[in-house]
Amino acid sequence: MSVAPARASLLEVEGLVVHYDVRGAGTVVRRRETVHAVDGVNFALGTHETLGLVGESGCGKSTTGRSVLLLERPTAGRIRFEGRDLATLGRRELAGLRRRMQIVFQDPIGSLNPRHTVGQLLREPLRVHHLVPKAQQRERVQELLALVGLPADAVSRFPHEFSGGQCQRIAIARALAVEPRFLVLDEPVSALDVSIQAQILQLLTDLQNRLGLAYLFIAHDLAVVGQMSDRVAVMYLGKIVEIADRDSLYARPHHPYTQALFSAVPVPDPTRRREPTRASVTGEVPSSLAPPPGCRFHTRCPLAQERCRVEEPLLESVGAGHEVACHFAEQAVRDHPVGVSRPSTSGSR
Amino acid sequence: GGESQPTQSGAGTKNALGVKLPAGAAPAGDQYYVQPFDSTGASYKALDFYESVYSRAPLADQFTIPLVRLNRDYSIVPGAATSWEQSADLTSWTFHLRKGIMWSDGKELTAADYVETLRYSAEPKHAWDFTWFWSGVIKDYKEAVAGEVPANSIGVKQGSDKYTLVIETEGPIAYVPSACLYTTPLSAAALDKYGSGSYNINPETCVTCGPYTLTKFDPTATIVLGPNKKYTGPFKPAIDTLVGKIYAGGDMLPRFQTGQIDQIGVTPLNLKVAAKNPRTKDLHLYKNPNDFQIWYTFFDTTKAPFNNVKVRQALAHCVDRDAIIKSLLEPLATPAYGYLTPGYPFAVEEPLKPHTNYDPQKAKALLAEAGFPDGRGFPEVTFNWWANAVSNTSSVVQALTENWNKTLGVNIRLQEIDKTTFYDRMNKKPTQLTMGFVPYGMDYFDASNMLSVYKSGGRHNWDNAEYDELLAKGAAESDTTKRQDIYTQAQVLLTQDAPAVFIFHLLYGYYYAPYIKGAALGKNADGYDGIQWPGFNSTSDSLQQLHVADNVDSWPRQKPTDLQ
Amino acid sequence: MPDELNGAPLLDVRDLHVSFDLERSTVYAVQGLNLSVRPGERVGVVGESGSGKSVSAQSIMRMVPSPGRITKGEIVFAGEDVRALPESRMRQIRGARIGLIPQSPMTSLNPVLTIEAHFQEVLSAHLDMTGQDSRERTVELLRSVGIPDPATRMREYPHRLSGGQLQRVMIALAMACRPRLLIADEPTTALDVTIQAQILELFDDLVAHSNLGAILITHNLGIVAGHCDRVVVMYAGRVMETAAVLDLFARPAHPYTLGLLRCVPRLTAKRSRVFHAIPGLPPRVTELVEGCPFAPRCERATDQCRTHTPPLEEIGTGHATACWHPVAEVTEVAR
Amino acid sequence: MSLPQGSVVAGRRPARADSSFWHAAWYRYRKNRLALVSGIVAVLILLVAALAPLLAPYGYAAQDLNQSLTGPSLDHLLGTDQLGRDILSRAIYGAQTSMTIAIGAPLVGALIGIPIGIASGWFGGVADFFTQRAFEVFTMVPQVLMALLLIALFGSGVLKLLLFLGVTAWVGFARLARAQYIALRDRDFVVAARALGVPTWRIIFVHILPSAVGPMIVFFVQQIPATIFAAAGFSFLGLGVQDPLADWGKMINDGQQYLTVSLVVALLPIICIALATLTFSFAGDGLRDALDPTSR
Amino acid sequence: MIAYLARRFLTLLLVMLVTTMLIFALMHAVPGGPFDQTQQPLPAPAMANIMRKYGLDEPIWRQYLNWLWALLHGDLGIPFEQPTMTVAGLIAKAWPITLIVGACTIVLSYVGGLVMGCVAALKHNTWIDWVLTSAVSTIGVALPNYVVGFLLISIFSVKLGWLPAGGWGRPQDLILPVIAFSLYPMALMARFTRASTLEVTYADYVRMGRARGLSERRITVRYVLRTALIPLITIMGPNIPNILTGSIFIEATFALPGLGSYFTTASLHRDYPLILALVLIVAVLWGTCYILSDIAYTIVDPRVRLEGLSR
Ligand SMILES: Nc1ncnc2c1ncn2[C@@H]1O[C@H](COP(=O)(O)OP(=O)(O)OP(=O)(O)O)[C@@H](O)[C@H]1O
Ligand SMILES: Nc1ncnc2c1ncn2[C@@H]1O[C@H](COP(=O)(O)OP(=O)(O)OP(=O)(O)O)[C@@H](O)[C@H]1O
Ligand SMILES: [Mg+2]
Ligand SMILES: [Mg+2]
Repeated sequence: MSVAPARASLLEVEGLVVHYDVRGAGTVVRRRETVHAVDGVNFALGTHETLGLVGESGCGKSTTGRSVLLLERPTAGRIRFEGRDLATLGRRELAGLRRRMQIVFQDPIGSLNPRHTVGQLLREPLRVHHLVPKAQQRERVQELLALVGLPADAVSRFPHEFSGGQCQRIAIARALAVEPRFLVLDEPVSALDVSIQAQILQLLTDLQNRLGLAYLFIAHDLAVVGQMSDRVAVMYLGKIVEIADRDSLYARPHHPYTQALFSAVPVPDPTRRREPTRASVTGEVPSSLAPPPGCRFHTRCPLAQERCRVEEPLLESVGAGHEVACHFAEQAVRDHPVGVSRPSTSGSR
Repeated sequence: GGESQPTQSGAGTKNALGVKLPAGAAPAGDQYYVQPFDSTGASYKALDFYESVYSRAPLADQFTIPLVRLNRDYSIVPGAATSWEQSADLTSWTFHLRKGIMWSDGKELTAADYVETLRYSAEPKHAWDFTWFWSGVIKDYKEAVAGEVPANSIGVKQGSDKYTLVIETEGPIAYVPSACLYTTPLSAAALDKYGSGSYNINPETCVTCGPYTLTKFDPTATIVLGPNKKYTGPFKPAIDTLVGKIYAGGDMLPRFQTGQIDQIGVTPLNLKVAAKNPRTKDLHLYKNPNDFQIWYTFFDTTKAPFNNVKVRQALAHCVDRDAIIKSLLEPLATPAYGYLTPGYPFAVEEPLKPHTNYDPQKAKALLAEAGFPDGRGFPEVTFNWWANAVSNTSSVVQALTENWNKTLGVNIRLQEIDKTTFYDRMNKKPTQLTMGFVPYGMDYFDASNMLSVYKSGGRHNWDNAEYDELLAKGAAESDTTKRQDIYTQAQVLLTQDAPAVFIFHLLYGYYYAPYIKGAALGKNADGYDGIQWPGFNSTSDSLQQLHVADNVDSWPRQKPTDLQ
Repeated sequence: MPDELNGAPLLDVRDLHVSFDLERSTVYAVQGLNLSVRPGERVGVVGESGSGKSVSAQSIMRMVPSPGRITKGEIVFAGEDVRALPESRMRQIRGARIGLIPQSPMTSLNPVLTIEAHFQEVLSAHLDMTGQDSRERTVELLRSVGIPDPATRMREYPHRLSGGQLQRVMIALAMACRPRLLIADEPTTALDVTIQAQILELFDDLVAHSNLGAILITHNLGIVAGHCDRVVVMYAGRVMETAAVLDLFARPAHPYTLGLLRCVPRLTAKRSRVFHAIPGLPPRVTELVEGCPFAPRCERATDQCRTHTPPLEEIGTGHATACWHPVAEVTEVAR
Repeated sequence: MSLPQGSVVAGRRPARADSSFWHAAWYRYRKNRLALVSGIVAVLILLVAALAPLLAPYGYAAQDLNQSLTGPSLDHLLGTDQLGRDILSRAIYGAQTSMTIAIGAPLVGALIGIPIGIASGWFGGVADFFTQRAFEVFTMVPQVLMALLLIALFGSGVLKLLLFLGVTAWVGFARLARAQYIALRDRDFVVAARALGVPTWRIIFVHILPSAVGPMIVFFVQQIPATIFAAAGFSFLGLGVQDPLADWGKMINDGQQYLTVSLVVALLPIICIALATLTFSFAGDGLRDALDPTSR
Repeated sequence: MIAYLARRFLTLLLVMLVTTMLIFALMHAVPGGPFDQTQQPLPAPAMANIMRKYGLDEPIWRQYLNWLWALLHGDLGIPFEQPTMTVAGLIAKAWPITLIVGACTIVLSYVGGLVMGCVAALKHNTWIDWVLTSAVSTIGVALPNYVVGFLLISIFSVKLGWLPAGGWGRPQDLILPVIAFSLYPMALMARFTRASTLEVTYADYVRMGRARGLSERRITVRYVLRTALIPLITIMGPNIPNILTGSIFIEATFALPGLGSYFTTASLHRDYPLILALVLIVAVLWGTCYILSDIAYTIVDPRVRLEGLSR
């Protein structure tokens, strides 16, 4: 599959920074500290396109997703949606905007109000945006339920009466109720079982095909992301370390961290047991309270040099639509070509 | 703690004051007397009348001797003064003091002590709280209080020698000797040394010329007076130690029943409870009128509907005193038809009854005459009261109100308020209460005292020239029968015009632990028993007539920790 | 490891039934589990959420929470009949002879005790080890699971450690008394892939070096493929299939196993945007039904499947399945 | 395209067309036998309170001084008090007064406190700082002093007492509401509502309130006996319910000393309060559970 | 720590300043003054003398400033109720009594309630649970402490003669008041303990503790109780100032010369200096308890940081 030609951008994010002020650790003595949740993120997304966002837990994926919808106030940066800078919008315009961009959360049950029935949950967006006259709301709710493959009698039940997969369907139905053009999918399947996961992913794919939605697809399962995305961005500690078209990235991951991610994915094939490789990283993710200077990955990077400790690498193009932030990207690919859909092994056997 | 049950008798032995204990008395070590005091609503600032009257702590007025004292029949008997006479022009009184009464600091009690004390009382800086008592009595006293003349120019002087005291009066005033019950002097020397009378609340600086001296002063818990071993005076008691237990409220009865206190003033409810207890059920109940307290309902006679005398009379005739007393107060009250309790000087009862007897028909008729037939058109009136357990006020006012409302069809609503607010609003000029339930007790044993409450410009706003005139006449009259006549007229007038409805005269009920014995508890001329007003202190002779007997039976007397 | 077992399995579970008596219904969480573990063997238990994996593990330690109870079956651990043991003996087994690594390390440590205190507790309870001894052993254990600077880190409270570190602590804690059987109940679900890989490597090392028997509960087939010797596939409280790992992936016999394998997204697969899913949902296990529990979702189901419960039957060496119509060939598995 | 049809999770009850949160809550409440019985008794108490004039054999003030403190008889089923008033009637009228205050005052407190607490919990920042200081100021002002002033200014009566106790009870509600909203405001379902563009007021009241209301109900129920005794405490100081109106707390005050004289006078109001406390707290617990769809 | 304490202290000061101003205005607005007499109102000149003597003739703001100034010099004034003592002296004398009774009450009621709540939770859904939670805690809540006090005295003092009917100074004087005072907090404590214990009984880490073969006793004490304590600190902590300032009912009934009564009587007597001092006491106690329970919280629950995350 080739890279889709660059379409008119639906969403552009430039230099997004989100910091949280927290009171520092320590039982009684504390200083004010700052969590560098997102630290300068750029990407763009067109209609009918999916951008996958991967990275370890806590690297700022959700924060990115939320701030794109202005659910978190960005500390800095510009977000343009349909060509308009969100920061300039008034309250009313913002409310209108919510009709066109929606989010599906990681925790399917937690994102549904436990005290509301499914009927109430799905009517809520209709009511808030006056989308459908009252008389037809019930009908529309049924439509939505059918759309995500839920039975009609679900309306009178509460979220906890459903399984995780069903809750995720409800959440998706609710997001779709406002007929958005853009959906942030914040780890929509991480909490689900493989068999259910496939159902949801299929649903999302079908919906995109039918409705032409754009997705910001957040996950950390590279296999899933590989199936869903047109482009993929890899985040580490609040920064995008690599962003590329899906095939390019999967064929030739440049950043040592991306490589580590690939080699850590368990392969459901006992015949292909992985030998411990140099690319499997050790150590823990540093705290986002005090990100390391220079390259943020240098504390765990097998290639780290003195330069990495002091100089922060910037995203640089290494090929068509493929950008990496690593001083030794070339060397990394040369030494350790870990890509998974290399031409030699790609395709089914 | 622990129970002490003396086995041997103390008869014939001497106590710490050197008094030979009478037959049947307990040993000297048990000659103490524990009295309870409720400190709620009180402020304990002094132990001396002339330091403060309303903020006197329990067991006050034991350190000095007034000019005159009262016996249990309320008769004036010599105190520090052995005799007294009015001057020929009736403008002054002369008192002759006993010789040889010594202060504990070694000085002798003389006229100077009285003079300095009274001058001190008039001093504006001292801000004594009882100045009204001598105002208009002692010459120039009022002016001194207002700061118009120096305090030492008031009409109290040493007479021909240091044992003679002269009190010059504003005019001819007959009752000065009675009033002189309130002459418990401070020591002139101590006053000079300490600048105020509070030297007496410190055991170290206490100067006394009475049989007791201060051993402990803790106004939040206990006050103890021990024997004044230097006492040279004539009034030596068998009980040489007094303990005042101070309680911030709470039920006194269990304290009495468990032997923590030797005496208790009972409420009507206490009696009912005590009757169920094997220890107290057969105990003799002592009763006396003490300060002759009258409980009455007053009206704001300047405002409708109570500016109409017929309305007031209607209410007055609609009080079933007998029923109220029988079920709520018995035996601690007698029905009141007038201001003065029978037994109080010049009190009458029969002439008043026709004007205020229980007669619902008449009451209804009067109300109709007043323009409110069956209560129609009668405005809603608030009847204010404050709670008092001794007079069972909450029940009494409810009984009154219900009867008025039911019989007369009027609309009287009860409102309880706290005592301070109550009096603040009642005493405002003009008063802020249309109707309220209050007591009044005497300050001194003469009709002029109690009756003056209804003088124009007095406590209430009932202004009646005729009444004022009668009182003025009565005060100046020294002939007893004539005075009686005048005061009878005044009482009839007061009851008839009904600025107040008089409900009951309070009788104070006391239990004494069975080992408290002595003549002081016996019946007086009026048939009342128990320690009579003014109580167990230097202004009364009951002091010498009480002792602790050894027949403690099974009573669990607990010696206070302070004495152990 | 001294082998007083004489070749018998370390753990042998036969026909285990566990049910929960709720107010208005009964949950038949485990309906005839057969499982055996030999020393040095890693047995993977897979199955969807709710298929009875955790309850099985709890039964082995005799820790089924009330109102659950073991209604039938036999659990023999190191020659002892677990169901018949007195509680005091059971306490000696738990923690000392069977170690448990739970799913969520964050909620599985007492938040008000330091890491060290947790170790102290177990060491003194089972090995009578106190004071300096216990401290040294704790340091040693923590070092062995790769906690840097263990002597200071052990004074920390659980919330001060990252998820990966906590899971290492949990492993060290499970290993503290040198157990013979290690049960890991979804030990990495809460963790990142990179950390997950580290933890699983650690797990492999431990089993290899200490000749432990291990049960690895998961629903990630990738993990099973990489870290187990044998697999038990559970569905609705029953064993659907059990086989050596290579066997199972090469020749899945049960349609459910097959379906499960097809569901797993593969990193190496081309982007097809078609997701294989097993249609429908797992059944509620609130009633005992005759017939194969997978039948309603199975495209191969026949009437026989719906009315008669298939027994678990050997179809090859160490390969058994409970299916009337086992899958014969492997063409369908997409690799 | 084939969307997999999820089979319905086997429900605990047959689905009704479109039952709401409240329907479901009522259903769950009915299932809780203890709560149901308590609820019925609680309603009975309230009914007795409301219908006191119809139920009581005598008026609350009707007295007969000649029948003071009689034991139970046919005329007076539970006997009479000191003023010869029928105790049963007074207990019945007492229900009216006590329930009015005990429910009214927390209600007023809740109406004042909950919005303030919500505001400070939801908005935080400066508003929160000042409301918290306000809580503190309020806890430090002696109640008696306030009561004295208010009664001097406005007089006393059931309604005024109710208002006064309510006004002083707001702090508890505000604290509780604040804590609840702080705990809930960052939950995913709230963020989800924001993402949908749900207006703030609707998030606060429609989305969060149902989750926050449980502890408030329990607190409310706890306030019932507390309020009765607070009112009784004021009666002790003469600042409470005015005679001759009957009120349980006041009846306890008046009756406690009669324990040895007339057991009924002392015990009846205590029994009434205990019963009310018990039933209301069970009913409250049941209500809290019923309002939580996830509870079993 | 220092910074935290300083901040708390400063806000406390602010609150105290506002509160005392408010109190000043309030108490002067209440009708009646400290020196009003009941029998007869004092004549104006006499009253004027008294007001001048106590500085009550000055405008209120002046009086406030005077008071504040004196306070800064450590002078709380003279209580009108006990003019022979200083306010500070009165408090120094009365408060220890209240504190002792309060401390015993806290120990008895908290420990008793804790045990009861725990037992109830551990015997969840048995008759023991029912008796402990419903019966005992309802009685505790439905019986006001003055009724309890009256009952205790009637039985143990008057009837049986075992214990004193009030008083202060001997150890046995403590028994009845503490019991009477404890009942209500004990009932509350039992309720809360039960609830929070039940909550943690089923927590993951408790199950894990069992899975490590720890004894039930250890589980109960170190796992269940320790964590169950955490919510209790926030719930029962704020109750401590109430208990440590005593109760007029308990003190009156048991003749304890403590501080509790003054909270009521000072208002009833318009004892301005005392009212203000008591308000200060409450404020300081409150502030201290708040800080202490915050700190206790961080000690018992190492996860907690003071003031948490701010957003
Ligand atoms: N409200 C907040 N206050 C303070 N810190 C926060 C807040 N929300 C997130 N963070 C921190 O910001 C960082 C990024 O968080 P984020 O939730 O975006 O990560 P994530 O990549 O989505 O992780 P996960 O995969 O676990 O969902 C983390 O370190 C997190 O602790
Ligand atoms: N305490 C309990 N009370 C009632 N039912 C329970 C209880 N614990 C487990 N169950 C039920 O037993 C069945 C098996 O649960 P179990 O926890 O073993 O599933 P699992 O396979 O471990 O799932 P997961 O992958 O979600 O952990 C489920 O249907 C569950 O609802
Ligand atoms: Mg996230
Ligand atoms: Mg599980």
